[in-house]
Amino acid sequence: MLRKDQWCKVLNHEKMGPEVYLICLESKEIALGARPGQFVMISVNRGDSKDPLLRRPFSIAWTDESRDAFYILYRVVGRGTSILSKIKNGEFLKVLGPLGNGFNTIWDEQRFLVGGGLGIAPIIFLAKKMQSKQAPHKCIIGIRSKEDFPALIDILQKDITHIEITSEDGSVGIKGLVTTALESLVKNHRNCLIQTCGPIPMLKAISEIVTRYGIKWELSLEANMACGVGLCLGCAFEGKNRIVHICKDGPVFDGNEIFA
Amino acid sequence: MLRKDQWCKVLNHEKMGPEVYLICLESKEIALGARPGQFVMISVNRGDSKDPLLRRPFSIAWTDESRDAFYILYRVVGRGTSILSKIKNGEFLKVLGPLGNGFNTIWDEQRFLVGGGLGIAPIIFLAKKMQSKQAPHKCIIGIRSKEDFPALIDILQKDITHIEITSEDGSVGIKGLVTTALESLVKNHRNCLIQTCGPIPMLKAISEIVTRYGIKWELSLEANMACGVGLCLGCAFEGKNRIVHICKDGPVFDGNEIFA
Amino acid sequence: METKFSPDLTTTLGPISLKNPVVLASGTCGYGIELSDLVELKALGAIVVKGISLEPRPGNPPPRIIETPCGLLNAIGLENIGIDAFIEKKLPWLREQGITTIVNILGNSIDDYKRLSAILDKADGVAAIEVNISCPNVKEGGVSFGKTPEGTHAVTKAVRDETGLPLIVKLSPNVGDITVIAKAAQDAGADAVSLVNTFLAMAIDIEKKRPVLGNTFGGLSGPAIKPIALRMVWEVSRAVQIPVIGIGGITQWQDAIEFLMAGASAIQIGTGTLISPDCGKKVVDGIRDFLRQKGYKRVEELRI
Amino acid sequence: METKFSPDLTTTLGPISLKNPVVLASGTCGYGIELSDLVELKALGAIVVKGISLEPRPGNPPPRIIETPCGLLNAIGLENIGIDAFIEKKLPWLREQGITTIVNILGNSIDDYKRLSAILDKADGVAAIEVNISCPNVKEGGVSFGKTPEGTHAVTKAVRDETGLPLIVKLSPNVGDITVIAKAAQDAGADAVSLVNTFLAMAIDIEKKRPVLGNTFGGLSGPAIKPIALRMVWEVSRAVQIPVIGIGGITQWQDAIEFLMAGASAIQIGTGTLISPDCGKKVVDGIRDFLRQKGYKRVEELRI
Ligand SMILES: Cc1cc2nc3c(=O)[nH]c(=O)nc-3n(C[C@H](O)[C@H](O)[C@H](O)COP(=O)(O)OP(=O)(O)OC[C@H]3O[C@@H](n4cnc5c(N)ncnc54)[C@H](O)[C@@H]3O)c2cc1C
Ligand SMILES: Cc1cc2nc3c(=O)[nH]c(=O)nc-3n(C[C@H](O)[C@H](O)[C@H](O)COP(=O)(O)OP(=O)(O)OC[C@H]3O[C@@H](n4cnc5c(N)ncnc54)[C@H](O)[C@@H]3O)c2cc1C
Ligand SMILES: Cc1cc2nc3c(=O)[nH]c(=O)nc-3n(C[C@H](O)[C@H](O)[C@H](O)COP(=O)(O)O)c2cc1C
Ligand SMILES: Cc1cc2nc3c(=O)[nH]c(=O)nc-3n(C[C@H](O)[C@H](O)[C@H](O)COP(=O)(O)O)c2cc1C
Ligand code: FES
Ligand code: FES
Repeated sequence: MLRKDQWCKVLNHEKMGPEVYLICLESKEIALGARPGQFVMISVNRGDSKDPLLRRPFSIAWTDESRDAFYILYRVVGRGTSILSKIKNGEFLKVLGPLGNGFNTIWDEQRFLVGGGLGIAPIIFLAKKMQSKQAPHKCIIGIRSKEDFPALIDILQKDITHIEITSEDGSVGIKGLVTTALESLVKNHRNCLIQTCGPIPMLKAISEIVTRYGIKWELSLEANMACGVGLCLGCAFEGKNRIVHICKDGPVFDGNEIFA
Repeated sequence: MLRKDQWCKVLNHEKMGPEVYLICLESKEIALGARPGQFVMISVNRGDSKDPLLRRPFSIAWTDESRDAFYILYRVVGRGTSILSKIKNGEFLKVLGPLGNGFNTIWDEQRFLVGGGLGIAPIIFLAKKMQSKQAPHKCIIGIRSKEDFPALIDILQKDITHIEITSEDGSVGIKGLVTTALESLVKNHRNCLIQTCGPIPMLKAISEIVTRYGIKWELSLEANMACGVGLCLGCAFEGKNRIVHICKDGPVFDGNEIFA
Repeated sequence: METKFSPDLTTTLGPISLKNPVVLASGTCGYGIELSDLVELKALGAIVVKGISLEPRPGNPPPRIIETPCGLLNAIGLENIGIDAFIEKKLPWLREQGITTIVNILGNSIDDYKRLSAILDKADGVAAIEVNISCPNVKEGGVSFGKTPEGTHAVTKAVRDETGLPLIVKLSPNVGDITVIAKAAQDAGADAVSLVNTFLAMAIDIEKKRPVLGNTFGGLSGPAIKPIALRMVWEVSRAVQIPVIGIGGITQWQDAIEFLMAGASAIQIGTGTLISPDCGKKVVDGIRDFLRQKGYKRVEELRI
Repeated sequence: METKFSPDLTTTLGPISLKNPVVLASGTCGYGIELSDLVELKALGAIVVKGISLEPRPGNPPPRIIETPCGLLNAIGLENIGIDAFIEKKLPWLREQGITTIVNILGNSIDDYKRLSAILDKADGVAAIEVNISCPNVKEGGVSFGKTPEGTHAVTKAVRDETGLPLIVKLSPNVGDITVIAKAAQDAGADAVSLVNTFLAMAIDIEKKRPVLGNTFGGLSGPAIKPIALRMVWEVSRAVQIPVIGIGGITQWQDAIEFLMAGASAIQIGTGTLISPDCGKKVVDGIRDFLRQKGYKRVEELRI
């Protein structure tokens, strides 16, 4: 494994929307070694503060090998992300990673990459990888509204070729849910692979689609984590037949192992 | 009382030496209302962090009425001051103050203002006040070395007219201890008032001088504080005959009430 | 989308009714007057004044406080001006201001508690007595009663016999099973229990190679202890029939909601006020907004 | 100015000697192998593997962890692979690596503890057994023994009768007087006591109006508990003659020095490793530097 605990310099930190930020961190190892779907554990506390105590897990949103850099896309939801959002360029963050297994990247048929909300982060990484490998794929992003992160939508529309966006309020792309868009696409591509990350209700809706059409799928899960490396057994998730540990068995799982 | 809990904007924050900083904060109330010897309680924690938990007490080093601003001079000694030292211009700090009693400012005879180490902060304020009132005074500052805060020494030598500096290593002013300089001055001014702030060993040395010559003196004390406003009774100090509470009975005391 | 009604914040603690469930804890709001220019004390449910003994007490030698991770360690040692000075010099002001005042009392013996209660019973302006049998910062008396159900029962009963004033017994967390102690207080006639007092703890100065506090041990308070205090409040609320006042690490309204959900009828704020004098006021506002936003009409609907 | 000698970091825990006093705590370093690419485990005094029971255990339903102010609340529920799988799949690797391995055991009955000890007694590569009678996260067994001196004595004696392996008893802080429990372990033949395990605590999700953890209660660890743990270590060190291993909130070398000054012969790091895998290594370095700088030749000279 390539994982390592290191201080990474903040190369860039930008607001993408009212509560969403994109941060670019320097690390040769992660830029070169990370796979789509992997994550890092970031220590957000400043100075000698011991609160917040735990590191925060974030998916690698994409890498930039030319700058020895990787990106994290995050939403401010609590104390940790709020402190993170105040970090300035040139400061350093302690980063443990890359962690976890990552998505399957050796599938030859059509794949559909489905991201919902901030679950789009690892999906973007995967889409960029597939694009550079010229593998057959389509990236479908479902958001609430373009207003949530207008700057990011602009980046995505520029950088990701095979992208389709759905928004609940119709402010960008097709109005509606990502699963509706997905279903109309997979109908004609049963021998495809769906790879997805997003909120649980979205995953459950996709599970119905895959069951209906008998499609293979992979999903990425979240759980509260203390260590991110398999020490504490805190990141348990109740799969269909067994409890899985998201940080070491995942975060990417065969969808059929998780949902019925 | 004028005290108030308010968010103060950082107008300027500069390094004075390897571990010493001068921070300028905006507050009309404190700029206009603070007396030399008073202090503020500053909340240093960032974002929603609860650690460090308590505010930190700092003397008001001087005020600038023209900018509605006051200054704090501090040394990085632990977690709180280390976090404080990273605050940038334009950020805000929660400040409770002005607190405490302050030095006597209505004495007509000669006064000697003695500051040791970072205890010079309230002494500078007092010296500036006396200077503007054209009250007879002399300010004597004892430091270890000019290297501790070269930039500050330059400011003091420019701004304070009646100043004498002693340094233990001779790097600025007279080589030696502040108390030696003080003794040679007070010998001829027994009807004077000494007003002082600095480390306990310095205060004890001064107490010997005042006893020898029968001189009046006031000193400013420090103690760990939780509230700074008389609620917790945590800032107790064992005076000669009674326990005093530094935040509400002080921080300035009649020297003879504290030391024999 | 929000419903714009005004929730009812009143809460009852057995015989007393408070205008809202937010109370300032003993030892962290002085005798009230120290805070009066910084916050409007009448906006709070009540305040509990610094623990009072029969005679004035000088308290412990300094240092008395030290910060710990998310916590405050104190060994004030119950410094106070004594019951007579309190009644003469502090109580009249509190009464005039219309501040609901709960008096926290501490003795070395059952007899001390009896005498203190008898005196307060005759005083004017005392909303309730909070019996402190749980302060870890004094060597004799006090805390030892709170360690056993028998001691708790004895002190509570002694006070109950002396006074008809509403009676709150304040429990120590430094016990194996706090529900047993709470039941003893209930059985002896307490109208309510408040918990927790501070956790016995210490810090060492590694440069000086000796305990930081003059008293070696101190009591730990603040956010650090909140999860333990909350568990104890949850347990006690399910073990007794009398109202429970939740205390321990409340510094923001969300903390207060947790305690009210756990089963507390009111909460006390200690360390929170030391850090920010207006903490109590903000917690009241936060509770009101939360109730309104969620459509709860009364505080007690929060209970799980 | 600094003396440039190399202080002796070895420490003895009764029958075992460790190369330094820094040990990784049970449940926070997996079975060792999970950490092996991140830290050099051999640089530590020892590691205590995740608590092992006779049968594999699935652990508690999620969520299992939540952060609290300066603390970590966990209800893992002693998920583990069971003693047979441990001996077959995990122990050989630890032995080959030359890692001093302490095995933490947990049972539902005295008989479970007996059988676990008998099995470990025959296994190769076990430096000591740590008997966990103090985990707050399982409903039956375990913790109830640790609540009383009688229970503690019974479990300790049962294990002592089965094995000549060095025997450490791990104490719960959720008791009224921890010295009584420590003495019971000593009297029943423990070679050392380790303390503390986690504090029984909880958190409430105010949006969902229910406890955060799947198990309602969990165990609190991390810097928040350090001052209480330190006080308990201070007390127990003065109450028993056997060595004490200090645990609770150690995340930096200064914390370790505090525990060693309080009377501990060694310390364990739990949550600290979860936050930073190299925490233990840094603590070892920090202790060495501190001893050197202060001119102490041996760890035990730190004791107050
Ligand atoms: C593998 C993985 C990848 C993730 N990738 C991203 C990403 O790319 N972008 C992004 O915005 N978020 C991502 N998350 C979620 C992110 O970790 C949380 O939003 C973040 O930890 C919240 O921290 P906080 O302090 O602001 O919130 P608080 O609610 O204050 O946090 C309290 C505690 O709960 C934990 N927590 C809260 N929400 C979550 C959550 N959804 N998942 C896991 N732990 C949580 C925190 O880590 C912390 O320990 C990911 C989570 C996991 C497990
Ligand atoms: C009335 C008063 C005026 C002061 N004025 C100044 C000033 O002008 N400039 C300056 O540099 N320092 C001043 N100090 C000291 C300053 O408060 C401490 O240096 C500061 O609190 C250290 O915080 P820390 O978190 O960096 O240190 P830590 O050691 O990490 O702090 C731990 C705890 O101890 C307390 N503490 C540590 N040292 C002191 C101390 N010397 N006095 C009081 N509490 C302490 C902290 O407030 C905190 O609660 C003053 C203290 C008092 C009481
Ligand atoms: C400085 C200080 C002094 C205290 N004095 C008393 C007291 O006199 N009587 C008492 O019953 N509790 C006293 N306490 C305990 C508090 O009332 C409260 O129970 C405890 O601090 C926990 O609440 P908190 O975490 O909100 O501070 C004191 C606490 C502190 C911090
Ligand atoms: C996630 C987690 C799992 C734990 N599992 C065990 C265990 O299996 N057996 C045990 O004796 N203690 C267990 N503990 C307790 C720790 O070993 C340690 O006693 C406690 O966490 C206090 O130390 P700390 O503050 O350094 O974490 C666990 C603690 C945590 C945080
Ligand atoms: S987060 Fe610790 S095991 Fe997964
Ligand atoms: S610091 Fe609280 S009374 Fe002085």
